[in-house]
Amino acid sequence: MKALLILFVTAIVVLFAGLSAKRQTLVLLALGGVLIALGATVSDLFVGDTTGWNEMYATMFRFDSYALAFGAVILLTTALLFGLSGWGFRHLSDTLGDNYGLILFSICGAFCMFSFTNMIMLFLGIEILSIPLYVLAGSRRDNLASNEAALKYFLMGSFATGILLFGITLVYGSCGTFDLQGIASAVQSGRATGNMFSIGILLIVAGLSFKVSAVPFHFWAPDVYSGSPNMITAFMATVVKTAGFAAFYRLFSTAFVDSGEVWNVAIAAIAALTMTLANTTALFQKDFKRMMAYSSISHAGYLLLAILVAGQTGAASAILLYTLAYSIATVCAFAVYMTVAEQNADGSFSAFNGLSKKEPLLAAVMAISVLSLAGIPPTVGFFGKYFLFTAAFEAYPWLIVLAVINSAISIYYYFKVIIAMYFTSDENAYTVSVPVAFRWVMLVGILLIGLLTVSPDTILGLIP
Amino acid sequence: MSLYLILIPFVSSLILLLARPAASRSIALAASLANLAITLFAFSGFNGDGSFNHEFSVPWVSSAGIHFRLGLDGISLLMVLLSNLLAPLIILSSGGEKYHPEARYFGLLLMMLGALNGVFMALDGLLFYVFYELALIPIYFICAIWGGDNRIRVTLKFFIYTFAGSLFMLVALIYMYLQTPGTHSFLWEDLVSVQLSNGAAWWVALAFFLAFAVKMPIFPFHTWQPDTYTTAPTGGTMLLAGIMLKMGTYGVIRWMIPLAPEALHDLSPIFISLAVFGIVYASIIAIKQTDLKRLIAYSSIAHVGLIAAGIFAWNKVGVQGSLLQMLNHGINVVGLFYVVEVLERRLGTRSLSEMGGIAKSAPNFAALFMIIMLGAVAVPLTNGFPGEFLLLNGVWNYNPWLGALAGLTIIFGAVYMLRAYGLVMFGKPNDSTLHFEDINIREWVVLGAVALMVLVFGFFPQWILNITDGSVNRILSVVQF
Amino acid sequence: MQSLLPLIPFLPLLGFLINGIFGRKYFSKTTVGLVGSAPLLVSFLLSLAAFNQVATSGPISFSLYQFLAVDSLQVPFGFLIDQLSVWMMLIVTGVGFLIHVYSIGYMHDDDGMWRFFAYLNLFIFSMLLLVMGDNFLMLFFGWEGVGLCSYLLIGFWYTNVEFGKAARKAFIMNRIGDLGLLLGIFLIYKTFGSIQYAQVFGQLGTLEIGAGVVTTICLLLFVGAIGKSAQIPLYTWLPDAMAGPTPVSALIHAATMVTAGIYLIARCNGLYSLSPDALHMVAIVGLATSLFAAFIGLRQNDIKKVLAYSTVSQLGLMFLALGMGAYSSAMFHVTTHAFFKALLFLGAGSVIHALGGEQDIRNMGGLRKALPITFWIFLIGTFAISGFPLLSGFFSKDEIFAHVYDHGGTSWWALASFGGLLTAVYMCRLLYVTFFGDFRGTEDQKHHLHESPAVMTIPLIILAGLSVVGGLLNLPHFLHIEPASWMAHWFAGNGVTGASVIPMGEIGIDASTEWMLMGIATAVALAVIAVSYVLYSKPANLPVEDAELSGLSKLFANKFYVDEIYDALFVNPTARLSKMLHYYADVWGLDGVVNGVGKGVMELGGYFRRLQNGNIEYYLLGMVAGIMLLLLSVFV
Amino acid sequence: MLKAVPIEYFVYLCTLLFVIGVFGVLTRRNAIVVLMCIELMLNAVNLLLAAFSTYLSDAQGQILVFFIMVVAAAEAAVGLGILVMIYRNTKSTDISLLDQLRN
Amino acid sequence: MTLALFLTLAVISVITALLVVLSRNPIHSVLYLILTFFTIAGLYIMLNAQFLAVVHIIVYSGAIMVLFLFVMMLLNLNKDTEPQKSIYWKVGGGLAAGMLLVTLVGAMRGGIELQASATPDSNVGLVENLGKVLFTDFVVPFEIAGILFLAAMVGAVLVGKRDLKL
Repeated sequence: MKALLILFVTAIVVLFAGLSAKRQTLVLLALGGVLIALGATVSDLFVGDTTGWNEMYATMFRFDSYALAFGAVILLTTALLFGLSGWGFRHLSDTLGDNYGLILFSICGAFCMFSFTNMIMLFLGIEILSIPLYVLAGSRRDNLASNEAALKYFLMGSFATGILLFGITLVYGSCGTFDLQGIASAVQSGRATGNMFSIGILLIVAGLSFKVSAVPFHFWAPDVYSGSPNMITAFMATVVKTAGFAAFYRLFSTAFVDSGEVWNVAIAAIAALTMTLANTTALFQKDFKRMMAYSSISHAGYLLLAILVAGQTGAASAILLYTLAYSIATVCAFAVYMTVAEQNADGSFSAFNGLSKKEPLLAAVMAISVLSLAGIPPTVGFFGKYFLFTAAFEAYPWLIVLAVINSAISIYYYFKVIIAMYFTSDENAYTVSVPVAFRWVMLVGILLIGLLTVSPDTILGLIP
Repeated sequence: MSLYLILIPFVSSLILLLARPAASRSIALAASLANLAITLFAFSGFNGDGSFNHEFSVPWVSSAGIHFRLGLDGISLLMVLLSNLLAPLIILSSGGEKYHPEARYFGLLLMMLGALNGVFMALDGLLFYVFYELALIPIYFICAIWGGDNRIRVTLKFFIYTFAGSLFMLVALIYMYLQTPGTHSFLWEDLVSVQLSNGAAWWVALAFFLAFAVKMPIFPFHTWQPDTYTTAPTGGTMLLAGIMLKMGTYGVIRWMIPLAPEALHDLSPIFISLAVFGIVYASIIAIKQTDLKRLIAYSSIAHVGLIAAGIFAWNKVGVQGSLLQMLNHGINVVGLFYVVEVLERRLGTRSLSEMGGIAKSAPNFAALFMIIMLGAVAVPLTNGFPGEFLLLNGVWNYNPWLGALAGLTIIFGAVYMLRAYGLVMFGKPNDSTLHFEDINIREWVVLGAVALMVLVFGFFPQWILNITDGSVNRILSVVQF
Repeated sequence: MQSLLPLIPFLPLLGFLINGIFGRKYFSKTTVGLVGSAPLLVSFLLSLAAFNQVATSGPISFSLYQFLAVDSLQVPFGFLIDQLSVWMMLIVTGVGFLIHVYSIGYMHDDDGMWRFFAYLNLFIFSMLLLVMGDNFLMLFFGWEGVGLCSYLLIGFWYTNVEFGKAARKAFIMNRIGDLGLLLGIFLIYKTFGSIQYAQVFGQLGTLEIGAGVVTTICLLLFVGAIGKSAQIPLYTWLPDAMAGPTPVSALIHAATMVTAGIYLIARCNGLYSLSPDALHMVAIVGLATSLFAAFIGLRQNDIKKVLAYSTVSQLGLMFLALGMGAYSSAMFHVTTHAFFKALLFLGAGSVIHALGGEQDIRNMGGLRKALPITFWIFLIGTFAISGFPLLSGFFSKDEIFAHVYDHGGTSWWALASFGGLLTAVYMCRLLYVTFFGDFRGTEDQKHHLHESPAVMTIPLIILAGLSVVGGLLNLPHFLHIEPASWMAHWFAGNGVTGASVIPMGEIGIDASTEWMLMGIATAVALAVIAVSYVLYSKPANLPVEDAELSGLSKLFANKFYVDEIYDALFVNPTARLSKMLHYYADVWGLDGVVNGVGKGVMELGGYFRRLQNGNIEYYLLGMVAGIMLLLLSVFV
Repeated sequence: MLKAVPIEYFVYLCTLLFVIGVFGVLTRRNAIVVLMCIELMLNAVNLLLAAFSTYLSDAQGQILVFFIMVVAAAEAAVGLGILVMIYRNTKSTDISLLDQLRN
Repeated sequence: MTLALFLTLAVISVITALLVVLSRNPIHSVLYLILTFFTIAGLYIMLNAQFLAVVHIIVYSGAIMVLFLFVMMLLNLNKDTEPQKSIYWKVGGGLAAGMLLVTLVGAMRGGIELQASATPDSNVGLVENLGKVLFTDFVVPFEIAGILFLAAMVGAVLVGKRDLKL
């Protein structure tokens, strides 16, 4: 709650400062705001919230440890991204403040998404998250790809919102309330059993699947990811995905936890389809960013496994660890990608050729990130996968086997970049210079990956 | 103590990779020798009754029952001895211009060493898995950076194939873990004590088998191996064949059979048959190979097939034989691949048709190669023999026909090894081999050390068998089927 | 005393190490020779001492350390010196020493002399392990060790590719036999729970074993013997093994190694006696080999090849004896054969030495004058093997024929005797063609003809003496000259199990029949010697060119085409199989499947990829379709 | 009045309107019209919410209708902004032409 | 009577909605859509949600649709020449939508059970009631909606700005 306020205030401040202040100031302002919010979140998480606001607004949202933990994850991710933004946003001049402001607004939406206790808040959260993103995707106004990304994202996003709302409505009609507990008790008391209720849930599944880019509602992702500015893509791939899953899980572990027979098959099918389609399609990509888009889709497939066993012990922690690991690795990978691709005006894998000789540390960061994304031990990405698989194993062993096969397939495309960096001789005549801020972000990122590897317990223990 | 065996390589690996010092080989050598010293020191006060010595255990993910637990029983000690005995040799024998930048190479090598030691000492299922995969990364890099033709395609196939295999092991491990009572645990003892239904045990055993069969490799999962061994730089090949494939055989002894003994009664005939068929199959293929490295690669499939067959026979003779042979095969194969390296460095080719008559110009080389070759052919009083004897005896005890079929290895082994030796060493020298330079000091040290071990372990196999005796007794008594 | 006994095998090993490590760089040829030969002399003397001790106080057994101990499989690195092994030790070290000395002269011009002596010493070590071991594994050590040395020595002149192939052939054919032996050992372990002689043979009387098991064990061991002792079907390596230096042929391929098979069966006589079927098999193989090789020997023109086939034939004869249960007779023939065959080979070596490497007898002739000592020696050897009365071969062969007559009947005896007759024929042919008539070599060779130096001739003379008097070791009873059947009695002494090492063989025929048999043999031998003198000392009857041969002669000269048949049946198909398995099964088949899985996944991705065609209308349609599919799950 | 019109009628009507919206989204190429069809879908939802709200005698549903209107307005503003931006670059609002981003 | 009224409104709304989709000229679509909105407002009134009806008219017909019209005029889209999809697409889209309808309706048939409250209150849709609920229970979303608006505003401005350095 505090973090939400801090973020909002920061957003306003940055917006106004954007009219006159220097680039440096803006970066520091935004980063500072995020860090303060992060501090507040972490202190709430460990020390506990003494304001009593939580109880006051408990019917709408509650910042329990689940919400705070996810809040910390996205704030951390955002902080890392803001660390990159000084260089990443170097093309922006007059709209810099607006960009920061929109990102911060978007995070406000994300906060609603994993703290809601009422579906209205969920809906609003999603919209607050999405609407700035539609704009941000198109924030390179002179770039046709960026424009196209914005329109595609917007149209499909609005369409998905319609679907989601229809679902919410039908659920409301069945249960007579938007309150998650109310829905849950309606399910328990057997009041909400009709087909209308089922259809409502399934439509909500469809709507949320769009947000987390699960097949077959994923079509926007590759195009939007590759068309958007790199910073925004990184933001979408990390924060948006995390928020989407946090909301997905929160909804299904509280409201619909007892109507599993309605949505289990559907989500299992979506998960299976998502993993398989994303991983196989990614094999063909030549462009790193597009590959990351498919990778992000495939991760959605794995994460859906935890939704399947929503409410079970460990499932929430598994999502938390997974999204954290995924986010950090993705940010690091994007950091490297941006330095290489933007200085080279080439986003394909061949841009990385011979990077290990030019910038061994940069290559190492990319390698570790990619290994973590691929879930190869002992990187934290492995633990993410491990806890997901373990959580879902007893209920869905065959799905786990499929996931495992898909993990093996994913090696092929993840390693393309490693192959380019390490094993392909260098034919590019360009030189890569790494901005200082990037070095720090990568250092923090890699350290975090290392720390999490040593002690995943600290994360797992956040959600009791 | 067991922790140091992992820490020293990892820390020195990090130093090498990050600081990239010039004297990388010396640092790597020092680290590996320190490890060897610790290994030997671990023998003192070693309790050979099969219990775990020098245990180190801290909770890793306590909420999920995952421990960082290391320990050494006889079997582990032997494997650790193997890896730390071979590591200095491999470090001595590789490096140089072909491995530029050296610091990276040795850094990766040490990382691999640490991971291997971890694999052999881990007493927690997940820890084992983590080390098992961790070992794959440095070797992949080694092979793909410094490898030969087609290295990218071949090594990627190798990586994905083995990784895919071991993922099934992960699934099996998770399944076992979920069967442990109470708050689940990955500790070896807890996993072993789980009673599985027959059907479940089948799946678990098959999943493990897939992982280990690909790793070793056993027919018909071996097709990555000849290409990879051939393509990899010799240092990498030594690591792969000398130590890494033992991860598979070790895994079968330590994990697969103890965890799913219920299924082994039904499945071991299949596994043994595959292994034995693989022996004959690979041996026959090896006969007509023209690339020396590929020839040795196929011979390695045959040898490891015999080791696997001995394990699956699951009697004391077979298991002891397999353990003995793991060590000795490691020694031999490192020697053989080093011979290839020496040849390739001087002649620029591995093709047998372009060699011949080298014994004339390089008698020392010829003599040492001869000794190592005899070890590989399992001539008595070389190290290859006692293991092969016990293994064949073990398989024979399991089923005489299979034993006889497996025994063909001693014939075919002689056929292809002698052919190779003859084509390299005998005959008239050609233009390039006429002035073949005899081995230099460093090559002397490596080949001499290998040859010495070939003879010492050939005369005194019981030294090795004593290490593992108690542990094999224990593991056999724990698991009966 | 006992503490010195381990030196018997290990002194030659020491010689091997010293010569092997220092010989090339630091030793003169003389030093090499001394270092190589001296250990043999010491070993021989120690063996004599051991002989004495066995004679006085029975078998000696001792163990150096535990070699293997897994479960009940307890294998000490242990030695057993009993009547049988000490006898073999004497042959090995004694004849071995003489051949070493001979080699000092023979190999003096060869650069690889250090290597040669090192290998020879290693061979002696292995051979001693073979005969001295107190368990089957030790025997196997020696068994393979001698095979290895044989390989090394056949391929001694390694720059010659053909020699290398011959060496490989020898080793591989031996290995085929070794596999049989190994499996036999496994079965012994499984049956008796031990592989130590004392325990295995000690249980023979008490343990109930099925006849099938015993027969299987015996046949498996016999497979080993077939390989090592060059019997049908694994004999073809021995003639090829003549590629090695001649002393090697004398030592390894005539006197010692090839008799290891005889030793093995003699050692296991207790087992074989329990299995008449196995004995029958041994006899059949022995007789067949004996005749088969003799036929081939008739038409060989390489001096060493003739001797090689003769060896195969004689070994067959020994197996025939074993098959008849006449174990000590076989050992007797082993002994005399060691004398005269070593003598013949060394004599042939002397000839070759004199002719500068010439081995084809068609290019010899009349050497009697130029090489008088060699001639006389060769004559003694030939007469001994042909069964000339009172020479060693006469007695040993006669004893075997007597046993064959007794146990096998007349037809067996007739066939065996026919083999003996053939032996006399081709040996006399060899002798006469080589030493009589006129010299047929080049002028250059004629110019250089010289008798061998003393270091070579003295061992020859000693061996010649032994070949003459060797028969005294085991004189037949009916001659009533003491000590009659000394050797049989010696072997019948109590071994480590308390029973006889080799029980006395009984000959159930009366003295008159024996006299008659001996008479026939004598007459045949003398007739052959005389007739063939007439035949072969004439220039007109010289061996003709191979191309002019026809019919049976051609068949014999081409060794019944057995090598060609083996090539067609085994060698070439294996090579073809190797290539086919590699290309079709491995690369195309199995690897193809693996790659196919990868391709399949890629293909799947190819289909999915087309979904992402960039057109938002398709995307929206896809989403609607997805929603419908989701909703369908309500109906399920 | 509540008795006269069964709730089912409202549900079917709204579903029909919703599907017509979907139909429009699928078949029109002009982005603005597509956006209008989406508004139609949202309105169908709104009507259904209001109906449920009344039939359940629960005000929450109508509250959501407000928020949906808010969101619709915001989306319209942003969406039209994006459209104008694209029009400036391509001189078209035809969504079929936008297929530069693809595999 | 009410049923007849309902049905009339419903039929009109469906027809106009279809016309929105089917008319070629975008301007016509807008106008038809406004008509649809009016019928929906009528239904709101029938549902005793007068406040909603008013707001609906103001927001949709008054604000949103005007915005649409404005943009269309701005971009000169008031023509019949709008590119049309091929007939296949139309049939395909129709089929898809039809199947969706069938699925939805088919699934819901007989499954619609409302948990009517024990004390029916026909005044829920009145402004005082709604206002009370909105500013007590739903004050948080109300505030949060402010963020949404702010974000949308900033976004629209950002998109609308011309880049200075093109």
